[in-house]
Amino acid sequence: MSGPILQLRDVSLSFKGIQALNALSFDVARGEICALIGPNGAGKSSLLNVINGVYRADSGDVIFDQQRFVRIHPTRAARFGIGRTFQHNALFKRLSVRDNVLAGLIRHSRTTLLEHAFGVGRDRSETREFGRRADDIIAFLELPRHRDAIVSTLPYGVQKRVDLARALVGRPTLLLLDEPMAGMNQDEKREMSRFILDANRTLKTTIVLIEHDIGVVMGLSHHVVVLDYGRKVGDGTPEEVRNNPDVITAYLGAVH
Amino acid sequence: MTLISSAEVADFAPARAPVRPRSRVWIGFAVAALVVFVGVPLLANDYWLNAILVPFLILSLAGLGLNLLMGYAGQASLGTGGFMSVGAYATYNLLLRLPQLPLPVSLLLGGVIAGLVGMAAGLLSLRIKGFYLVASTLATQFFLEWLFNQFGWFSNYSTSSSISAPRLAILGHDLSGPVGRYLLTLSAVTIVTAVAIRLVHSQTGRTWMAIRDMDTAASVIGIPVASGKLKAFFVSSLVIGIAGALWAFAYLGTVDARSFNLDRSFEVMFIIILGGMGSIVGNYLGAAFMVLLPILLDHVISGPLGGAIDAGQLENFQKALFGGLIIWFLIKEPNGLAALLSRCRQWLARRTAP
Amino acid sequence: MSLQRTFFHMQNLRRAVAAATVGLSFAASVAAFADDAKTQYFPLATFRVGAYASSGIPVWAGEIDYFRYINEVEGGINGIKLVWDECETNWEVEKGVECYERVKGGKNGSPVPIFLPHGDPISKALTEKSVADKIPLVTIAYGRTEAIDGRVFPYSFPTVFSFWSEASSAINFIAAKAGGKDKLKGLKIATVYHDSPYGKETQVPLAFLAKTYGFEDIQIPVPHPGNDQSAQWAKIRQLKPDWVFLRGWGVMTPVAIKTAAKVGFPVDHIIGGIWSGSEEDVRPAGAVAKGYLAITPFPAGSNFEIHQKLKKYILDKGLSDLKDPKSFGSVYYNSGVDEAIIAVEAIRTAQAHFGVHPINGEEAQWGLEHLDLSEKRLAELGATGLEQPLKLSVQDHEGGGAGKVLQWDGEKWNVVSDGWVKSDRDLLLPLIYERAAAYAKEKGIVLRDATN
Amino acid sequence: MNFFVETLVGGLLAGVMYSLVAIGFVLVFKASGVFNFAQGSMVLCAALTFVTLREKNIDFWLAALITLAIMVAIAIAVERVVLRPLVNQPQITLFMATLGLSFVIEGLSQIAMGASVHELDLGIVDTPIKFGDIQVSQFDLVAAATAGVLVVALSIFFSKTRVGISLRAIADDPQAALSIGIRLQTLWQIVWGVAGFVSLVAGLLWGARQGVQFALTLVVLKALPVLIIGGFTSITGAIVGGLIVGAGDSLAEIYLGGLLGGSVSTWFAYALAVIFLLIRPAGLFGEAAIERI
Repeated sequence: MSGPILQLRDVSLSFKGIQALNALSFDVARGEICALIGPNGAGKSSLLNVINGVYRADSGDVIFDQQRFVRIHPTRAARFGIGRTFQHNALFKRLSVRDNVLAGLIRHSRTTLLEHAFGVGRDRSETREFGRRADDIIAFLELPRHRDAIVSTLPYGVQKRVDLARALVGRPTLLLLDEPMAGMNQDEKREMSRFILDANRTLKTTIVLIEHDIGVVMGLSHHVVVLDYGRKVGDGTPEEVRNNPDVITAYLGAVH
Repeated sequence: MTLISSAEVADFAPARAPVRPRSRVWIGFAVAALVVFVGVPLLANDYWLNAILVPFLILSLAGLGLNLLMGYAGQASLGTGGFMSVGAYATYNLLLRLPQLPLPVSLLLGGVIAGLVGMAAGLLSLRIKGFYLVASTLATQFFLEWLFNQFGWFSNYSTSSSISAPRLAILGHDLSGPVGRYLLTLSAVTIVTAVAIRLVHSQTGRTWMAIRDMDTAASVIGIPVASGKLKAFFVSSLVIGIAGALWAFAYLGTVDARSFNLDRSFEVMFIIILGGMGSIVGNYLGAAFMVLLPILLDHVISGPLGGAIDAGQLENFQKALFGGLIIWFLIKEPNGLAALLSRCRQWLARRTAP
Repeated sequence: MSLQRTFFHMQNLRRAVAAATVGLSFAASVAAFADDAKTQYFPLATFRVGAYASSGIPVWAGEIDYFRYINEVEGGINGIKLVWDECETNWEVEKGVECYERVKGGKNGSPVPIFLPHGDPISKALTEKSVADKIPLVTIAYGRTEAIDGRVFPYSFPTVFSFWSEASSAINFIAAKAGGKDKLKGLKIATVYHDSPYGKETQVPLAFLAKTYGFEDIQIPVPHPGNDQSAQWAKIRQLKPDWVFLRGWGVMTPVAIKTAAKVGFPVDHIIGGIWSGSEEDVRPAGAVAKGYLAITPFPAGSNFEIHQKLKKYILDKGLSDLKDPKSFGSVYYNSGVDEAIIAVEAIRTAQAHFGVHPINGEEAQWGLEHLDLSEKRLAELGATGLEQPLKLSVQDHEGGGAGKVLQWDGEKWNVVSDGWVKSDRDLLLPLIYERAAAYAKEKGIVLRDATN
Repeated sequence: MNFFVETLVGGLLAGVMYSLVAIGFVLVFKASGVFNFAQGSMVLCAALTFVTLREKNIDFWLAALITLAIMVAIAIAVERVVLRPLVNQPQITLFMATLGLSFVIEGLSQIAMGASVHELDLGIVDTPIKFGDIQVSQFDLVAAATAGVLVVALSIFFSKTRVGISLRAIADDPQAALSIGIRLQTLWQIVWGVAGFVSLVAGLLWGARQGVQFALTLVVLKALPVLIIGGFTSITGAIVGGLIVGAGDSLAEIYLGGLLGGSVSTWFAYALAVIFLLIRPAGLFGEAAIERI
């Protein structure tokens, strides 16, 4: 079916009087890569947190896949198929790469405690199935040589990729990436962009991402939304946005 | 700085070791099984069976139980003694009131009851975290201690409100002798350990470790944190409950609630911290340490210079020394004896490597 | 990897096995000189550390001093010298059991005649093991009361003064004060007890006696350890009992005495139980303890004949185990002497029957069940007034069942009852046998016949 | 009614005794984020030292001074040997360390001074005073007064002195404290020293109440719920918590104990604490901790 996968209608959010999001509205079309840009404190991360239920919007609607919800628990959002990576990476640092990826599948698990304890029933088949899916993603993101490494021992760039793998393995319909390339050098960024594009093309995942590097954003995304102090100042294709005077003053003007 | 995040507890968990060729493991497994199930009963005398091996095994089991909760799921608890007492009293009443049930079933059911109580106590963990959770488990500890001391029904109205084991027997085989009680304990420990190992490498175990390492992220990627915590409390208390029943019937023979007081909770916590959090073998190392050290000190010190020093001083000295050792371990080997052991193995491997 | 770990734990157990074998060979080497043993081994379970150490320390002193006296002056029991070593229990069940297991095998070929658990919970935990190992547990003034019935509890000896007798004697003392048992009618007697199996042990007999004599039986529990009792004594102030029977343990007693003074309850109407009746219990309470009463089978005092001997041959020769000489003749010290006397006499009795050699548990049990400490014998021992006449049998593992009431004058204890206050054993024994029978039924124990 | 009031007052005053112990915890926790289980042993150690000195006929104040010196020495040693190597370790580790520490202190102080019970007479007569027909214990009043003085003194110490200010600072930011110019180690030593002083006061009052003996260490267990209710970081909280626990215990023992068969006070305080936790996870006066995603 068609139609936007995600619609925001006049979403507002405030912390202790500070307006983080101000009557924000835009759509995310199915299958596109949508980039949220804007200076620090523009409310980008808050927006992601509203979309997957970490925060509750003060007012406005979030309509995901035709269903409207006011407050949803993050776990349920994940069940609905909203995947998420984190700005400050939030991997399970004592676990191996593979275990981290497998953790991304737990929400699909249909087995019970007893089956796990005694390795009976669907446990074995599920373990095999999950293992396969995990290994596929690991291969897809070119992580096999790190497969059994403890994530806390891996370089930052790789950890970011593991974070992406953990989010992708559950095959989310909508994937939220919070600064997937923060703190990366150009090569790493190029690599990461490639993975994001592949994920979007081959896995048909709709992606909403936050990124500061305009170059990367313009090259990567079909659709750009520009935020400033919780307001939307631009919304359109990269070209449109690039030529939007408000955006230029609000954002591109202030070069980081 | 007012909370330990579960992640902090996780800092104990040692990295996992690489896999070994199966065949060798199986041989070692078989040999070990032969030794402990046949060799030990033939060789060891009553003292070793009753006073060292049985308590060692049971404490390892209790350690395992707490380790599942604290080392894997990152939920620290001081309710261990209480849950042990639930297991003991529940099993006692099952043996007493449903004599037709075979012993293993009563043991398991006793454990399950302890598990449910543990789960109820675990409800607090859904709102309270870290050190405050530790404190709140003390409430459970003291309440249970009081409960069993207070209400005669639990101890079948015995004068001393202490419970003593009915005859231990499986399929008519009497197990009340030292060897019998050793084998009963050993079998229970072996089975539970095997299941526990399966569990920590299953989805459940992964859920627990995810909660331990970063519970907020866990919930965002769709891991059921609340149910995960409750399951951890259930399984942990189940294991601890079985340990409690064994402590009462296979080890002491008679207990009242005070055998499961706060000191017991501390003892078990020492075991897993010395042994190594988030490690299965650590529980055995820790328990061995806890059981053997005092006896060792006793023999060593009282042996050569027993006459020289006054006995009271000796005991106080032991106490101080033990405290010192605990501090030393926390400073020098926070990942516990398990980490120490694996480091030794690596060192040996390096030495033996061509 | 799971197998990996299993493998480790097996290795680890294998290590334990190795250790076990070592221990075994050690035990074997010990068992070597079984025959030519000329000494009587007598293990002592002690608690010199932990919350109760202060009450324990004088007890071992009393025991050890008497043992040394037997060895030094009398050259042992008919020439068989006593050897003992200590095992620390911290008054904890687990450690107690560990000690028992460690020593029960005997030493250098000498068997264990008697084990003194020194701890109510420990004695209960050992009840069944002791039967299996045929080692008598002598628990003087503590332990399971039903064990008086030796037909059901062949190896448990709650000798001299059980908790039931303690309660009954206390009541009888009150009766004497009131001027006759008929005067008990309508009196309010509150029992303030340590809320533990030990503390609850007297609930049944007191309820029974209350019914018999028509006094009001009030039970007030104090949670362990009992370092705050404001609530309990507020309650007492409200109920205004005529007497308070205080069954404390450790710190609970001094706090109780102080709190009583605080709420203005007359301290000379508080009767402490056996374990609330020592110098260590009242001294910390200071001046307010003056006038406090206590019932005990171990009358304090250092003027008994045996104390003269102990002083002459042990203390003055610097052989005493006592660190603080002012504890000589204290309640706990004398309790140690009492225990030692009974143990030694039981062994002596056994020797008379089985011949002069190191006595084992089975023989000692016979010795205990045929122990007869008559006035005459006590006089010979120099224990007149210190120890009550005692005659044990299969049906009666208690024997005496009387205590003396002491009063604290701020410096020392003085006996205020006239002689030994007897308990109503004839009244209570049927009840005790009933309970013993019930226990036998639950455990499927066949009663021994009483006629051997 | 009188009976109720009397029980209440008695409970409140008993609570103050717990507060005295709790204050020591709060100090240490504020400074080094450690729940110091060894506080009980420090109480025992202080009281034992003091009594032993007194029994050697040393003058009261001199004895107090020497004891204090010893407590400070212990504080410094603890910082050097235990805290410094464990800095930045999880709280639970530090907690375990203090457990070990309590073993060490108990063991050593009993080696040095024996395990027997000592009487401690502070010359405070403990006879009841009547207000109408409500009795109040003089001793408890003195204890309460002492606690009051202590709190005032401490709050002055912490609001006026550099140590105090930096202490308040590190509660939220260790760096800030350092910028004020006191080394964290020094600060810890000072605070543990003060905690030692507090345990001396507590030790004297408790010792006078129940005799100086091992059981003194058990007061820790009652102090914990006091801390949870009051919050680990607030001295006022410690006092209020103590009052709540004391009153709650006594009333529960009388009115609940009747229904449930007594001894409810073994757990009641903790149940109370848990309820408080559920409502206010950081305690009445404690600062809530923020968790970042």
